[in-house]
Amino acid sequence: MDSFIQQLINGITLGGIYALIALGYTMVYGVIQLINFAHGEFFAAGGYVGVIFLSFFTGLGYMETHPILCLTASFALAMMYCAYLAIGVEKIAYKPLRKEARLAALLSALGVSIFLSNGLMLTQGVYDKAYPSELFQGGFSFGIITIGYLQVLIVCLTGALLVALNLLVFKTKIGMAMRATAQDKTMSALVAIGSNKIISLTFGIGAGLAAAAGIMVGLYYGSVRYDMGFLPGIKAFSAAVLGGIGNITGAMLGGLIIGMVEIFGAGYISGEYKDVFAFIILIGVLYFKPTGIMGENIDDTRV
Amino acid sequence: MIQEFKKIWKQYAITMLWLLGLLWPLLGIHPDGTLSFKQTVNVWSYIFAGTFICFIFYIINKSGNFEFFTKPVVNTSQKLGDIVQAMPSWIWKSALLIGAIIYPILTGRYPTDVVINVLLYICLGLGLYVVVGLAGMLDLGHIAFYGVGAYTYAILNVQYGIGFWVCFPLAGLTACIAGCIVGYPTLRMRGDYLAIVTLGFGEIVRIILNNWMSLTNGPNGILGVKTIGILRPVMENGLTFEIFWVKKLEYFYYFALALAILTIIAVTRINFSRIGRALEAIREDETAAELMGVNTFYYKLLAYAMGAVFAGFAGALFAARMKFVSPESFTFLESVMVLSMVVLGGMSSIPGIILGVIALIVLPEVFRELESYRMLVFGLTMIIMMLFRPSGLIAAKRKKMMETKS
Amino acid sequence: MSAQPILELKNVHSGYGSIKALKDVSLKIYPGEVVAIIGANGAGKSTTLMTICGIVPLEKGDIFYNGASVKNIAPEKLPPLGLCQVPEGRRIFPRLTVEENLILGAFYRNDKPEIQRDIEHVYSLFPVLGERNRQKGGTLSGGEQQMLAIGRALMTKPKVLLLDEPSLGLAPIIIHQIFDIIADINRNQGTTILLVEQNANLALQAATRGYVLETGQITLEDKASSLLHNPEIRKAYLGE
Amino acid sequence: MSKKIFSIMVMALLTTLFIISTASAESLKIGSMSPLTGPYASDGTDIKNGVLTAIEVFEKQEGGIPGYDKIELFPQDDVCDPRNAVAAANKLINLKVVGVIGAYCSSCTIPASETLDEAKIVMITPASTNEQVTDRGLPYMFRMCGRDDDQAPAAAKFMKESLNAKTIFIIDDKTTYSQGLADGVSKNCKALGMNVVTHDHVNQGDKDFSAVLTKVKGANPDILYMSLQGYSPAALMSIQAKRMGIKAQIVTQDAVFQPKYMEVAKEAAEGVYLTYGFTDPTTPEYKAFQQIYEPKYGKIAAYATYAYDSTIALLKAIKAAGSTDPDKIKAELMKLEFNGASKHIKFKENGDSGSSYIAFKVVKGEFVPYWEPTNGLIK
Repeated sequence: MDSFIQQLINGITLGGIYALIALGYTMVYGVIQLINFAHGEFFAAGGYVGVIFLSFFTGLGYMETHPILCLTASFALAMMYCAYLAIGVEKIAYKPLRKEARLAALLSALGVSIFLSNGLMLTQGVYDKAYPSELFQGGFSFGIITIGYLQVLIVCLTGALLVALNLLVFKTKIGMAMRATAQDKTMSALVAIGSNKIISLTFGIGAGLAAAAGIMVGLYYGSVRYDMGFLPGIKAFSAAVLGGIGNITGAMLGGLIIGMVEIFGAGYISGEYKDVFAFIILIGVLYFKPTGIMGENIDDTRV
Repeated sequence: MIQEFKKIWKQYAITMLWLLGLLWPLLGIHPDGTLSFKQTVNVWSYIFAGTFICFIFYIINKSGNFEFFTKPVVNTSQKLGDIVQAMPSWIWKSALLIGAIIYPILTGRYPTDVVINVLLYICLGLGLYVVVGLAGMLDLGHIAFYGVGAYTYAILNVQYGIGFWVCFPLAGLTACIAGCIVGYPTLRMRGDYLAIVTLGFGEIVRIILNNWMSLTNGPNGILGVKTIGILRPVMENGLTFEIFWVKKLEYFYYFALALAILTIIAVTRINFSRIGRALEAIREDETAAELMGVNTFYYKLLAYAMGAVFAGFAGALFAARMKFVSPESFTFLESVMVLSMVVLGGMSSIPGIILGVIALIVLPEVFRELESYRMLVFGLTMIIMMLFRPSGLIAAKRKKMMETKS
Repeated sequence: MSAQPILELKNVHSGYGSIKALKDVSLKIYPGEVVAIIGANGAGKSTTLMTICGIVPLEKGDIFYNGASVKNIAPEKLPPLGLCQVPEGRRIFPRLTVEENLILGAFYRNDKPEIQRDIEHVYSLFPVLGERNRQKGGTLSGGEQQMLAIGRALMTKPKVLLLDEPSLGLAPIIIHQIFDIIADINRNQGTTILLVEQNANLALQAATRGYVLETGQITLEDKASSLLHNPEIRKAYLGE
Repeated sequence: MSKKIFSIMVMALLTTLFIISTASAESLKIGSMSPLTGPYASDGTDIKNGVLTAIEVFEKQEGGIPGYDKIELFPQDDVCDPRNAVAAANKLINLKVVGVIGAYCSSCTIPASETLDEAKIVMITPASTNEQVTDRGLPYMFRMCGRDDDQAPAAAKFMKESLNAKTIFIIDDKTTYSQGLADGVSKNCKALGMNVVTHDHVNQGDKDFSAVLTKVKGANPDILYMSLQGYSPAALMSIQAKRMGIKAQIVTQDAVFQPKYMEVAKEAAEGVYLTYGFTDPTTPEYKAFQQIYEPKYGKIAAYATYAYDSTIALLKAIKAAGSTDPDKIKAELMKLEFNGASKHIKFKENGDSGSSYIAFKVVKGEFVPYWEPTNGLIK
């Protein structure tokens, strides 16, 4: 029983991480229907910039005096950096292809992904980078169950971002404009919505979320690596689709389900087949509900 | 010249500044709490110099200042092209064929090896073309069928000692069955939902290959796969046959070439057949196709099965050639690469896809000299190719498919 | 009629890549008018409107709005200037509610109380929208969608309203209702209206002036009433 | 139109391929194969750096090879993918290299060596520990590192004798290397009477090991044997194990012998044991290596040393043979006996060079020799 609860906690944490990445993924998808292969790389870049700033602050000695401030600043700077990166990437590699076949942008996104991960490798070295911070390393202990502060933080952050994003998308004018751009770009222009700005904004927010996820992962696992974006990218994509791609709450749900299935699959059935279980659940769900758990049944605008 | 291209210059300048801003945090902020600019500026100036030269050439070319050079080239190629166009297509085709046949004789081992890869990937790419290009179903797990074909031959050969020519159709068959298994549950899905499910299937196949120790020997792979054996008539003491193992790369090349040509012919036939038209109808509008009496279920399944068969054949040949199979050859990235070949080629013309395959197999080889920068440049090339030829290297005549509805 | 046209097309050429949809089209629309463009399928009517709004790129010629060229202005900058289009097929945002659709019409505006007042105004024009304000746009009927599209365009406070086929696919009774409202908008708010219609009879009855567009060229321009009685027009477009 | 573009592009690309495959220079050419991109780029780069250092040291110490101006290295990227490895091998054949150092992944070394064997090119792998690498009996295949079936008994013996372990929990990450080793350890531990509680697997590229570590915690074994390819997953697992409060001693293997492991895992690495071939850092050979390597590429990692020794061995053999004839080089390699940076080198009949696995312990961020099979604890 104890180990079951521990596995449940593990599952929620891993699911939270997937959800965090999937949120950005699904936002970008929701607006321009692009499978952004490079999202995983934004995530990795976020992790790297996070560690760069954290080490920088440590080097300056601020880390001991104002740890929370430094951490917040690193988060903010990394998110800004990734937003900057993503907006530029969108302008260079995706925008000129917006009117072309959808798969053209997909291929370009793949090129960006390869380019960015190798760029990170070349600028940051082929070795893992350790997170300097010992922040939040402790945890609560109940008998043999341990809950790290970081696990709590990951879950809280994911929850908070979910709420914030839902508010942004459903309660603000910008959110409405995002949804409108997603549905009909020409018409959006006819009601004075600059779709380029909205798309840039979406990319910025999506990449910012990815950066936040990157730092969380770096803190939680203790290191970052140039190719860390690839697998979580696929998992986050799966999570986003499972939840109904374009749907923010769905992405969260999808992330949690995939995380849980992986942990329980590894914990109780077999470690090497855990991804198989995740994919079988995915296929099963999509078989009975071809548009994902929360997906709407209007798919005429897709493909 | 500067005035004319003011906009492009401006964009270029902004891009370079953006890049500088991008590089600095990665290179200029140090863990000891110091900031530096030297390294960033160094790296940046290299990039700047490189891109600037390319850019100048691009501008000069665009403004027509290279005409003294390009014009004759274009003219001659135009003339050549006209001659080619004027020739009956059999001449053109046989010229290509002769070129393909003498290629290994003219060149060395390494080009032959790379071209064998190209030929195998042509089979894969054309198989995928049936699924993606014709039927419009986004498939991110195509490499799984390749894997199934390769493992079918490897297992049958190593464990049961069955020869290549028996296993070859069996590899196609198992891949076909795998295709149907994948196809069946996915037929209800469309677009990206389909993509993720095929991705899932591809990964499931890879993970099974990696973990089913008793059958596939897991990550160790299967060693000692025999190459193709053919019966060769021997004239000594009457007419007898002996088995001749195709060990030399040059000989093997011809088998790959034959398979590729067969695939090209088969896919061309499919393309212009009833099946091809039905698949295209499904791609353009599934509902309408169904209303017109196209059995979409059957045809979509058929598309999967056919795509898988070609991949399976290619897989068997791959196993025979490597004499070794391991799950590393069948990763998700390979699937994406095959898809990229199809997309890069223009998605709906067979020569285009062949060109896409050649580009994506040969380019990483060309970039081998760059060592660690190899994949970086490759990624960049992919982006640039897409930006300059967004509808593929050879754009399709009917390019309506898969467009975003505005 | 005042001397200064509010919207003017001068020798406009445009098209989609190699297909030239408009060849040398010139139009003048004066403030307060209702101008109809009639023509057969594929004559370039919708392209004209899309070119005015900058969606279809202009190849040659120029477009003046209020005396200033709008050639190089991005499409999304035009509604704030008072130029708004209700495109063919309504194109409301199907997954947004009726109210959200209306709010988006006022996207560039920041005057909250004013927007609220305008929404109420649209609801008073089209009471059915008020009843369904929480419903998703995609679930409305064709007529309701047309009303919503017009309502949404009104939210941009247009000085010139471009209407593309407002009667398309609607029941006659709804068509009349909608044309009444169009006339009302023109009369009460002084909005200039450029109307594109296949239903020539209807359009010319509502309009003050009319243009006839054939294969991308203006072939005739006259008072609406004269066009209505022009035997050739009657033959070609009114089915006589 | 399309036909024209098509034919021109095809010709252009294929001709380029032909041109790049022919190189010319009056130098002795050797090749290396390792993943320079992709997930194993760090180990692959270590190998390349090791080879480059060896060439530099050899040219300085032995004055190069008579008849050649310089020794030129052609490093090839195999991305740890068999298809790429074979292509790289063929490219090296075309470049007419005399010998090849590589590859890293056993699944690349095996097919690449078959190809190189056809062209009779000597291949020395510094990193592929799978038995099949040399057991296939290829005449030109040599191995500088140890074998899985050498390391596994040493590890089992160490756990039994030095750590007095009774129960052991094995985790591998399903690569040729890690699984082969884990299977060997499992077998040897059983033979020595230890109880292998579970032999569980994770996947390559995983970051989150919490599920399997929860199992470890539940099982509460004496030893957690981590068989992971590379220091990176090992560091992740050590951190997570520590965080979860796992009491078991962690034992791991030579792939983790990379100073970056301690840098990433920090105090979670303290007290971890690992088996690795005995290397005496005080020998002049090691110092010569260190002097050149460390200022350029940073701290020395496991495969860099082996790559260095492989290259030195190859170059010595070529020099002794006085020609580039593969059979002569092979004969010289078999005769060769010298002290390398990593160990005393003498190739056996099957191409293996033997190994001297000992146990190291991480103490204050350093790998400290801890135990050796014959004499027990090292003082």
